Amino acid sequence: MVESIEFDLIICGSGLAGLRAAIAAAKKGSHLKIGVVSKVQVMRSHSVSAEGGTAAVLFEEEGDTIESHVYDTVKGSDFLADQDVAERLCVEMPQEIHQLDHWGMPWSRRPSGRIDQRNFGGYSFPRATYASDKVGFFEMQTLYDTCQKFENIEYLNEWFVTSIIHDGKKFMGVTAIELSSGTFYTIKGKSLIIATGGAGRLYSFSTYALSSTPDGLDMGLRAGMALKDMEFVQFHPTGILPSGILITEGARGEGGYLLNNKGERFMKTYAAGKMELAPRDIVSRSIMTEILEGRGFKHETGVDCMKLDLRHLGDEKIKEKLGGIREISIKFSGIDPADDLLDIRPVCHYMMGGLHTNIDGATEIQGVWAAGEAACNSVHGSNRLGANSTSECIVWGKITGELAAEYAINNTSSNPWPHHLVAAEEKRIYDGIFRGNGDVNPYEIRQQLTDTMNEKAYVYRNETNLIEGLKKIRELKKQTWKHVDDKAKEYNTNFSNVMELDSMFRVAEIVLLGAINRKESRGAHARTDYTKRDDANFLHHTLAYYDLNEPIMKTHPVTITKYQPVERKY
Amino acid sequence: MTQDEHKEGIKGMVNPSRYGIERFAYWLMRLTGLGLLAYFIGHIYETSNILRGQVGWNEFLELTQTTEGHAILAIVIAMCVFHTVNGVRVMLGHGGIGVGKPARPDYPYEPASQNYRHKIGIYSAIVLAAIAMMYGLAVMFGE
Amino acid sequence: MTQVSRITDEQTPTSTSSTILLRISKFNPEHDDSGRFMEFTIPYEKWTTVLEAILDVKKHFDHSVAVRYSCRQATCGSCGMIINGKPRLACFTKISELNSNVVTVEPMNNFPIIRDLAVKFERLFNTHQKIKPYLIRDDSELESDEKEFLQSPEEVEQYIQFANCIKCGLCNSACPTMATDSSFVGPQALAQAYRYVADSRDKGKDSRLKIIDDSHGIWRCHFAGSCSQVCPKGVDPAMGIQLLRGYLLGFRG
Amino acid sequence: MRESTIMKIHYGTALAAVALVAVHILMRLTQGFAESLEYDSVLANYKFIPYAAMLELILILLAVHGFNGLRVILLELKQGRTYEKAVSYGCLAAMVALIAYGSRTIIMTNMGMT
Ligand SMILES: Cc1cc2nc3c(=O)[nH]c(=O)nc-3n(C[C@H](O)[C@H](O)[C@H](O)COP(=O)(O)OP(=O)(O)OC[C@H]3O[C@@H](n4cnc5c(N)ncnc54)[C@H](O)[C@@H]3O)c2cc1C
Ligand code: HEM
Ligand code: SF4
Ligand code: F3S
Ligand code: FES
Repeated sequence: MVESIEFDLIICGSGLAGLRAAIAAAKKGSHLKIGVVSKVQVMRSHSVSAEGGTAAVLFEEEGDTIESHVYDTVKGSDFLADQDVAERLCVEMPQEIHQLDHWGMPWSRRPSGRIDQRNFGGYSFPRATYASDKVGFFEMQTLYDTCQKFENIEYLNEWFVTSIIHDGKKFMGVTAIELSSGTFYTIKGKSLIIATGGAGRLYSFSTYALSSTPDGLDMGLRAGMALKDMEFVQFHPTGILPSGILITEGARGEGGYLLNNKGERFMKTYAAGKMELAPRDIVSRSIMTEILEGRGFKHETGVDCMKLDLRHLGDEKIKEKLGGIREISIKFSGIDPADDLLDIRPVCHYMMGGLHTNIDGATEIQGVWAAGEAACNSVHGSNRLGANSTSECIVWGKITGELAAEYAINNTSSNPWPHHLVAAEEKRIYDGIFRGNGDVNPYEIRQQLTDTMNEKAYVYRNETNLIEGLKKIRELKKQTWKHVDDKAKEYNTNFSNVMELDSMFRVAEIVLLGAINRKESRGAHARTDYTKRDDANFLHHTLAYYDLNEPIMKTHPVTITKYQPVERKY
Repeated sequence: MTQDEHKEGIKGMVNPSRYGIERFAYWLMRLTGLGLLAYFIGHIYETSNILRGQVGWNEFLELTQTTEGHAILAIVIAMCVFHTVNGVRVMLGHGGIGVGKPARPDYPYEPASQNYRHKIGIYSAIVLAAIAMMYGLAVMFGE
Repeated sequence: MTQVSRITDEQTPTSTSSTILLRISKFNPEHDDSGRFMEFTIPYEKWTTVLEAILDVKKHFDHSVAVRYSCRQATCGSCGMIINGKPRLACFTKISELNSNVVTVEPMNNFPIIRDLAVKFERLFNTHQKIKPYLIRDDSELESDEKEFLQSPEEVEQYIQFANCIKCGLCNSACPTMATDSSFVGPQALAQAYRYVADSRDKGKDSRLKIIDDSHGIWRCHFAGSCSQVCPKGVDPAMGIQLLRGYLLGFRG
Repeated sequence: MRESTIMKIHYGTALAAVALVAVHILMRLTQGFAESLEYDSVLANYKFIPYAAMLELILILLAVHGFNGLRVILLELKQGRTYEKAVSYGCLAAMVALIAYGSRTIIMTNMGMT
């Protein structure tokens, strides 16, 4: 018999979205039992790495407007964002900034005592609310600490969720492995919020935490939900070499320059109006064009790169506003940004795509919501603006938290528990993975997979590369990689690593298929063989459903309210 | 219990190396505190011999007026001076005095509480203890 | 620590870089009576971190090494361990800065071992929760989202250092009181108590002081300073603790 | 008692003792170390009421300080309800015993009961 526990509301994932949802739900009623399940210890989620800022309109009296935030977001998205959703984000955000302040967030301040904001790429007003350059870390701390107030939130630290159990229509529970003991559990619940974050570790050069793998997305996919717009992967212009750790856009927001090997601020050729603060897709493409045309540098590891110059900002400003990246560059690259240029290169940074949801974050299964980077409510379209993601996590964390809590209060589960589904899942992971008998080193397969994604589906893409990539991934999948050497139950990270790898195959395939199908260039998806945006044929979202052989690809309309697509110029 | 909790155990408390002089001072403080307590108990017993009259007192005095006795006393003097001076430092520190001001930390992080003021306090406690001990030795053996 | 097994892989890609001997403590309390060290020869570059070296072992030599990690950039607090005798973050310690041909990694002290390098954090989470790590003031003020509470940049400076804590537990592992006292709240939680007390938006000083004024509370800190010396984020818990105690001793208002 | 009260006493006794112990030791030194320890001079000291009172005070201060210090160390060494109770009461008892024993010397000597 499988061990079983029960909550009213299960929150899978404890990043910004998951924790914000937990607080919103906890406030709905102290009798509501909430379980926050996370494969890392709750406060160690990837969100702690977010650096630069959280977008919101705070200074309307100084000329900023919600409308402008909405338009910047839609324009940044290359008109693929659902405009009602973008509007919801911008309207809800200002309160959330104040709410976080009231919960203890150490926002950076103006001398007057009001919350300060900085410039960020693609905005027409400085509206990235920041806390030094550790905004995600401090937001996580604020939310985690606030969660400590509520007695009805329970934390399942280091529980790896493997599947969603439902009766075809309605949510019933999840299955999970408690890592410390290795015990397989079913967790029953009335509602679920999936907040498992992004999947950036599909790429080997990535700013993400090592735990940001697609297992959460894959879980939804296997449960019958669609993945939407997965071909849109954001490459941040400034990942530092050799680690790929992020140098925040805030560095350019505070006035940093990008330089090519002629010593020119080459962004003047590509976006004279915004220079270094053009949206990320544009800056990343500009860097790659410079490199391809021979105006780049070679890092000592042999990788091509470009230089980021912060020296003119001065020691004081760097210490006060960019202390975190100063630490990172000195420690991990041996360069003090006050004295020297940083070696940077576009790096996998964000997944615009995710589980298909509506404007409320509801998925296609009753009782299941998705929020944060794991969800795709289409607020970012084909290219997210910096600082809009933490905002999204917080807003939809709150919305889904409230809705899922209300649902759990008003609904009782009635159907008999589907033991056979649990048994099937147990068989899939224990017979199929744990006791699998492959003889190829799964870690090497993972390396090959992520390298393939890096090479074949990077900033610039084309048909040949994408198809080669797809072939390679399918080849790797066919190899008998499925085996776990470590046979102990306790804290078996070998096991969880292989399960992560298992999910990578399916999701990588969808990224590549989506990219192959989208024969246009839009936002972060830049094809050298189809260099123009093609609204006539591709102004739609991509959906991918699970199928045993090959994902089933569909399309979904874009919601356009006020802003008709126009050419995107900065 | 130690095994389950994987506590470092007494050796963690006792081992004064690995960390800075502050950890060493912590360790000396304990050691001298306990040493002084032991001496203090002995001293109370020692002085109670006065109740045994002149003969008893002198008998006991002879027991302690030896080279070993003087050496022990010298160590006690040193312990007492270190414990006292360091005690004053520790008390100030515990009250939040001289432990530095909070500020946005800059990499590489140098903890402001581990500052020269307290280091000087510790070194002077050690130096004063040594001087006092030598002075005591001079007085006791100088006759 | 009885048995030592050695694995040297000839197939490691030859590179111009140097190598070190990485010794990893292996122990599964459920199955083993005592721990042992496994030794691996690992190539490294000047930027290779100890975490990368361990993951290299996990990839190529021994998949079973149990180790906790996530962000690999010293912000999530997962990877605390004892490296060459001192508590440090594996992802924030470069092999080149250890100046040693042998790198020994062991699980943090004062935390129960789950397996190998992974330790249980329940005690730290509990003590952290105990000191009420959130703003305390009138609920209606806290739950309103109308306007921010004003706070000057100088007021932020008063607590921001302590807010940098990533809950890695290195301080608790280094503290001499923690080495023997299973009930001590520990430097991590005490520094967080100060973080909130020093926040000009907070009004919960008295209730927090009450919580830590206990026979295993703040008084069990003797200003040994080791916590501050190992803290990878410049939190300086020793400072926070003494400033906090200043309130209890009446030195500060 | 609240731990803060106990520890304030710990610091208070230490501070008060600094001055008094200094006087006590300086007496030894000013009188000449060896001479000061002669029976007659010691006895004379004890008979001098202010000095005897000072000795009594030092005795109390240091016993309180020292045994509380011991209690602190023992509390940190091992935990558990019974153990901790035993430590607290044990130290208190030892403190009282030492004070009683020392006071006996002082009072009896002072009253000439040698
Ligand atoms: C380096 C970096 C810097 C960034 N900076 C900014 C910025 O300045 N501004 C901005 O707006 N955005 C920024 N972003 C983007 C933003 O940080 C992320 O989109 C956001 O943090 C995602 O949060 P989340 O709550 O959705 O998920 P995450 O924080 O990624 O959390 C995912 C959670 O799901 C759990 N989980 C996953 N799979 C499972 C499973 N199978 N079982 C159980 N639990 C599971 C994980 O343990 C984790 O708790 C940045 C991103 C990166 C990579
Ligand atoms: C007269 C000057 C003295 C001063 C200023 C002084 C001061 C202090 C202080 C501040 C502490 C607390 C240390 C800490 O918590 O880290 C302490 C501890 C202690 N003291 Fe004293 N003390 C003095 C004399 C003595 C004497 C004479 C004795 C012996 C009877 C003694 C015994 C102890 C003991 C046993 C401890 C506990 C050790 C520890 O916790 O580190 N002290 N003292
Ligand atoms: S205070 Fe420093 S050492 Fe301690 S848990 Fe926080 S970050 Fe880690
Ligand atoms: S090491 Fe421990 S004793 Fe105090 S100063 Fe730090 S908590
Ligand atoms: S892996 Fe996050 S702190 Fe080291």
